[in-house]
Amino acid sequence: MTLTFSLETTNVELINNLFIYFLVVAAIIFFLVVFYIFYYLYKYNSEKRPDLPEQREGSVKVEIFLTSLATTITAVFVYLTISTMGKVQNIPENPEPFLQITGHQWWWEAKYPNSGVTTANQIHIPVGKKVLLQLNSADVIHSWWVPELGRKMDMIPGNTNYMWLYADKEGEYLGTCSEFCGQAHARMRIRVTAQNPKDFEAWQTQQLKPVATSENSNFIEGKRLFEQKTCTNCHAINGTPYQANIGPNLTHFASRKRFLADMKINNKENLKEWLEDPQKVKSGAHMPNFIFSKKELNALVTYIHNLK
Amino acid sequence: MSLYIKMPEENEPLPSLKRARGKLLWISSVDHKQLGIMYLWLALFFFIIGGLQAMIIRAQLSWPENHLVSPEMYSQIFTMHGTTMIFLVLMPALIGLGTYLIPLMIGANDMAFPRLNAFSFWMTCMGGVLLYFSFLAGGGPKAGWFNYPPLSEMNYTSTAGVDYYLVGLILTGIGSIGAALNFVTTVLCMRSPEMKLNMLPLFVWMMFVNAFLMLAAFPLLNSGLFLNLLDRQFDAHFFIPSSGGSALLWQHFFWAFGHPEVYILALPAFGIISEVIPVFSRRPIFGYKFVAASTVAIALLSYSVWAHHMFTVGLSNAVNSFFAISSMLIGIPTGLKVINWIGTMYKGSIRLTIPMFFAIAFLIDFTLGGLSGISFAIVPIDWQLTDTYYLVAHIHYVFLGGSLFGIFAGIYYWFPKISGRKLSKRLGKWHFWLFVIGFNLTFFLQHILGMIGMPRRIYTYPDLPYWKVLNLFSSIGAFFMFTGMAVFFWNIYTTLKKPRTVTSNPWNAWTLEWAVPSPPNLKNFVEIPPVHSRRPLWDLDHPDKPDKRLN
Amino acid sequence: MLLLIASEAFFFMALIIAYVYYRNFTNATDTVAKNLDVVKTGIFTLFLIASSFTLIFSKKALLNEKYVLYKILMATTILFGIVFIIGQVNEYMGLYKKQITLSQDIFGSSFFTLTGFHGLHVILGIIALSILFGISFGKLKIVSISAIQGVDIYWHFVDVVWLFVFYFVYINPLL
Amino acid sequence: MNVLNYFLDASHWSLPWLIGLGLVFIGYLLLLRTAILQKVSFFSALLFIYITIGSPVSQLNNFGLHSVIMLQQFFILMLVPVLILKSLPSELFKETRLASFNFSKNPSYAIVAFWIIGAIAMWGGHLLSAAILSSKTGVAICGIVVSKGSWITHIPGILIMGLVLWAGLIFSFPIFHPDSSKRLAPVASVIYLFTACLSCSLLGLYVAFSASAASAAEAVPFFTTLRNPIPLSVRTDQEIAGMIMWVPGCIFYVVLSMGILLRWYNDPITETEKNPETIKTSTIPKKTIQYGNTEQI
Repeated sequence: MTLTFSLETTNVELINNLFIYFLVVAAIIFFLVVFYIFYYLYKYNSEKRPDLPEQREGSVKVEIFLTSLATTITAVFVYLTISTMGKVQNIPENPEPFLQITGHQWWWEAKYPNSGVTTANQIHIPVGKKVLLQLNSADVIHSWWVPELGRKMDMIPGNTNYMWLYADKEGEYLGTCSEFCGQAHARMRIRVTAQNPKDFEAWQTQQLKPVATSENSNFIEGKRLFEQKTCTNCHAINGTPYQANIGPNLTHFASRKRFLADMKINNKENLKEWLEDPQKVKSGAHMPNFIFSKKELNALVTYIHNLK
Repeated sequence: MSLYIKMPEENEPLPSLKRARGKLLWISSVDHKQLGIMYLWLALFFFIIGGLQAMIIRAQLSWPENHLVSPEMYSQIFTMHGTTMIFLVLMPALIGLGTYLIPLMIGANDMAFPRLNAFSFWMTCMGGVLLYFSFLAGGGPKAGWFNYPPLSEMNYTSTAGVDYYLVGLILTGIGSIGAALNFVTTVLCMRSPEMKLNMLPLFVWMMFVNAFLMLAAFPLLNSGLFLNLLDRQFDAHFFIPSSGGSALLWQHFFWAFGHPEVYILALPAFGIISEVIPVFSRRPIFGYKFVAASTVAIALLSYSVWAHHMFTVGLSNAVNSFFAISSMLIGIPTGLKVINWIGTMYKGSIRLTIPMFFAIAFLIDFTLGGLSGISFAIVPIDWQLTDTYYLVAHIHYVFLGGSLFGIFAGIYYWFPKISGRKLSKRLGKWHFWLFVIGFNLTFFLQHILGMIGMPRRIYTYPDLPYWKVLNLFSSIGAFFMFTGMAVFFWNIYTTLKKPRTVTSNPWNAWTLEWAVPSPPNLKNFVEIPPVHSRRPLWDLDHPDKPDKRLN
Repeated sequence: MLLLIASEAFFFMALIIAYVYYRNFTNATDTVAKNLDVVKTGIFTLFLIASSFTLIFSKKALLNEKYVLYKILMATTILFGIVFIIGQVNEYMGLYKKQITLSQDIFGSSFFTLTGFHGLHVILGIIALSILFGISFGKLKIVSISAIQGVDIYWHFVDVVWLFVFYFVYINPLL
Repeated sequence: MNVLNYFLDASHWSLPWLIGLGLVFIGYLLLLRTAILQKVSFFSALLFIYITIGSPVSQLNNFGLHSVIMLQQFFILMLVPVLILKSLPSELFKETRLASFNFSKNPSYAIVAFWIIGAIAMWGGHLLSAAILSSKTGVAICGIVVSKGSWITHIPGILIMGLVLWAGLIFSFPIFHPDSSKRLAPVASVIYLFTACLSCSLLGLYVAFSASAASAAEAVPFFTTLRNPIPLSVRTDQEIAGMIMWVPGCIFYVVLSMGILLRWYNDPITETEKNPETIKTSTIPKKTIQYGNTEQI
């Protein structure tokens, strides 16, 4: 039972191949069924054959032949299924994940245990490297699925699941939570950025930088507000005493291209809109509505938007 | 010399509409025919509600970033759409047809337990009412029709909707168990004395097997529902992982019920098709014994396939492989049935009536649904495509293309028997074409939507390539179906206003229900024709070439 | 009746599976099992088993038209059932005193659900038996044997279920 | 030592058993006069017995593979008895006590007893073998721990196999009674098999799903060396074990049920031939249509 994983075939290709085999067989069966139905409808129509037909009870030979045919096809697919399964899902005995994803209502927490990077929603992986994902959930059942990167895997509270992730081309891959997880399920989308290893390293180094500081008065005011308005009860910022894990980690928030689980482009206007009334932007979100004044809002946005 | 056997008089008159006048007597009736009709009306009523919900869903999804209904409302609507259609439309419709027809088809005057029969109906009814009462009590259930915890637990869904869902389903579950008990006992004890168990008409045989499925499946659901209810109302911990429970156990319970449930809804439809196709091909069913035996095979196997709903929860490859094998195996008896139905048409003399139209639509669309079902047994494909619109398309091909087309065929086929009037063929054709074209338009496109990455149960979606146009066409298809249904209701309405003109056997069919007047009298059979084969009326009509004698 | 029992059997099977699942497949520590009094419950179990036998004999007595014997045995059966229920109530009280309730932890949940549902069935059985017993003072000959047979099967079923419950809840943790 | 080598190694194929079973087959051919199909089924029964006790598969037992035990149990308890009963001519049973049971007359106590013997063999045989395995290897099998080298080790495996085979024969007897008129009625035998199937499902599910808990407690490296020819992890091994008991077991019973039903549908009981004139009657009393005198629908 030695299972090797060759880098040439990705999970998606394996699954796609299998799907194409299936599709061909299914299409043939379907075509035959439809063909015979219409052929018989045409040929044995009562307008053409008004006489009472011969009352036959069927033929055992035909049944046995077709049953054995069906069994053979099934056996082939059982073999294909099991062999492909072994290739797609071969998790070692003591898995050491490259990336730990935790599903929250309704955002993704991503940790890179090797480098210690913690981020949210912005998921970067190196191209050409098979990385092991560890999937957990913090609240309800979610499901990780990036169609172009292969299979989905449920995130079940109390269970830990693993799967391989492999991207062979640089680019951004869109995915989504695919197990209903509450009101904003539709808004729980995934964007995986696959970078060449160099860029990925650069990104990691950037993420590991200490939290940004500034002498800008707005920034300082924003920081004060951030602490005073209990934002820190939910959001962590590395290098500060605030390490809550209820909302996304905001240490390098401004370096992310999008926020709210890929819902909005990360710019000042959208951030302002979000802070003004979270329910209006993403209905159901657990972020409370703080009712900030215009000034407070500006300060907070300046602060958060400088966390690079 | 009389060929007929006299039926004994009932020793105790039971309440029914025929015994006295007044609409109120419907409530107290225990006559199987009236209860069957009430089941059908119940199903039709909820079908309108569920259909309207479906229309809202499709309207909401017609284009990206649509804000017709709020996300919260949307969750309630799709949850209720699924629950209504499965538990309050398909189940009552099939149980209703069974209740109406089983005694007639086996030559009995009523069900074995008439009062239990009424009790089952009112339990189902009550369950439905409770489910919908939730909207008045602070919002409907909104955790999906399979109600996965922990989302369905108090911490995440605090409105009372889920509680109503749980209690409502427990009641309908009790109702279904009662009906199933009744079916089994009726078939075993009330048959015409000449009818042996291996001479049952296929519809009865399938309802009989189906009743065993229900007896074994619903308790599993009920216990799961009870546990969830205890969780919600008495702070138990069964499905709450943070305090020692297991979120997966619910899935095991639910799908150990849920997969047999698929066959509970499909088998009676198979039975209807197995009656309709032979009658309108004017040939006996091709391979009765294979059709009947494969039913039992499906029923037995359906208990060993549930984990294919759970391939993505992280079971090991070893477990998944075995479930994949058994799931694929169940395709063999099902495929065998399709082949037998097509074989029945071979060298027949096919009369293209509306029931036959629907039977053919059933054959084609159910084959498609079955094939896409096989793709879910192939684990890697399931990993990719489960919980997407591909799955949505698949279940609709099975439940609409399978069960509902079967029910339509059954309603058009037995409507003359039930009401004494034939439904209009012209309107029936309109209904058929609008519905079938709309159905295929709506759901075939959803296969593709699923493959390009659209997950199910989202209230809106970003404007990605192709998503918009496919969704729009899908919604247009839904509108076609809606119009088709309107035609259907109009057809029923106008037909019911006409006088009764139908003879006892308008289709030249050959099972016992066609030996009695349409509609049947309160006492079904004053006397029963002799039963020596599976087609007693055929033997009467064609004494020169009767079927092989089986008793 | 047999079918109803079969259906009920599935219901209990599911509950027992839930219990076994939590016991064996999760890593939570079992608080309930440690606090149960096996010997006492064992004695009450004997009462329940004995009631099954008395019921068998009472049925035989009825078939042989020994009405007095039938009544006595029936009364004993009902009495044994009630004793068992008292034992259960006693057990519950004890656990409540130790702060073990349905909502305390997962084993509290599954223990009370499982035994509670069983207790409910025993009570139903007692009611059914009492009705039969009550009728026997009137026009006994009309009590159809099928009614007796139904209740008979039901009562044995409840007993057998208890044996399983007893094994899984009380004995198994000791092994 | 990889899997292929292991199976090809001649020393793992037991010669005495091969000869012994060969002699049995020759004896069968010489002594009993049977149809070809019966010969084939007897031959395959012997083949399965050989696979179970004489082939390398049986040796795998020593490596602590739980799934192998299950495979053996499946063969011996379910498959072989049916094949044997099918292959023996009915005269052989004429004089035995077993044959005096007439299951078509529904002696419910006997049926229940036979069923229970089967179920006990299913659960007990498995527990006992697991315990023996555990005591041989000193590790927990399916949660059963027996200290290494305890007395239980000395129960010969062949004895257990024999008992299980006997129980299997008893269990399948009501359905495959050599005298077909004394068999259990078809529908009843489907229920008989279905309940057995339920019992083996429960066992299989228990074994399979308790695997995840077992694997947490076990140290892994030990096993890869212990289970040299087929290095399965404890968890996979146990899951496969449970699934073997469940899926092939059930499918086998389903196939049997199908066979029984298929024969049944086509089987015209000849008891009513006494009354053939009803077929000849050609007058069809057409009934007049009567409408219900009150509203319906």
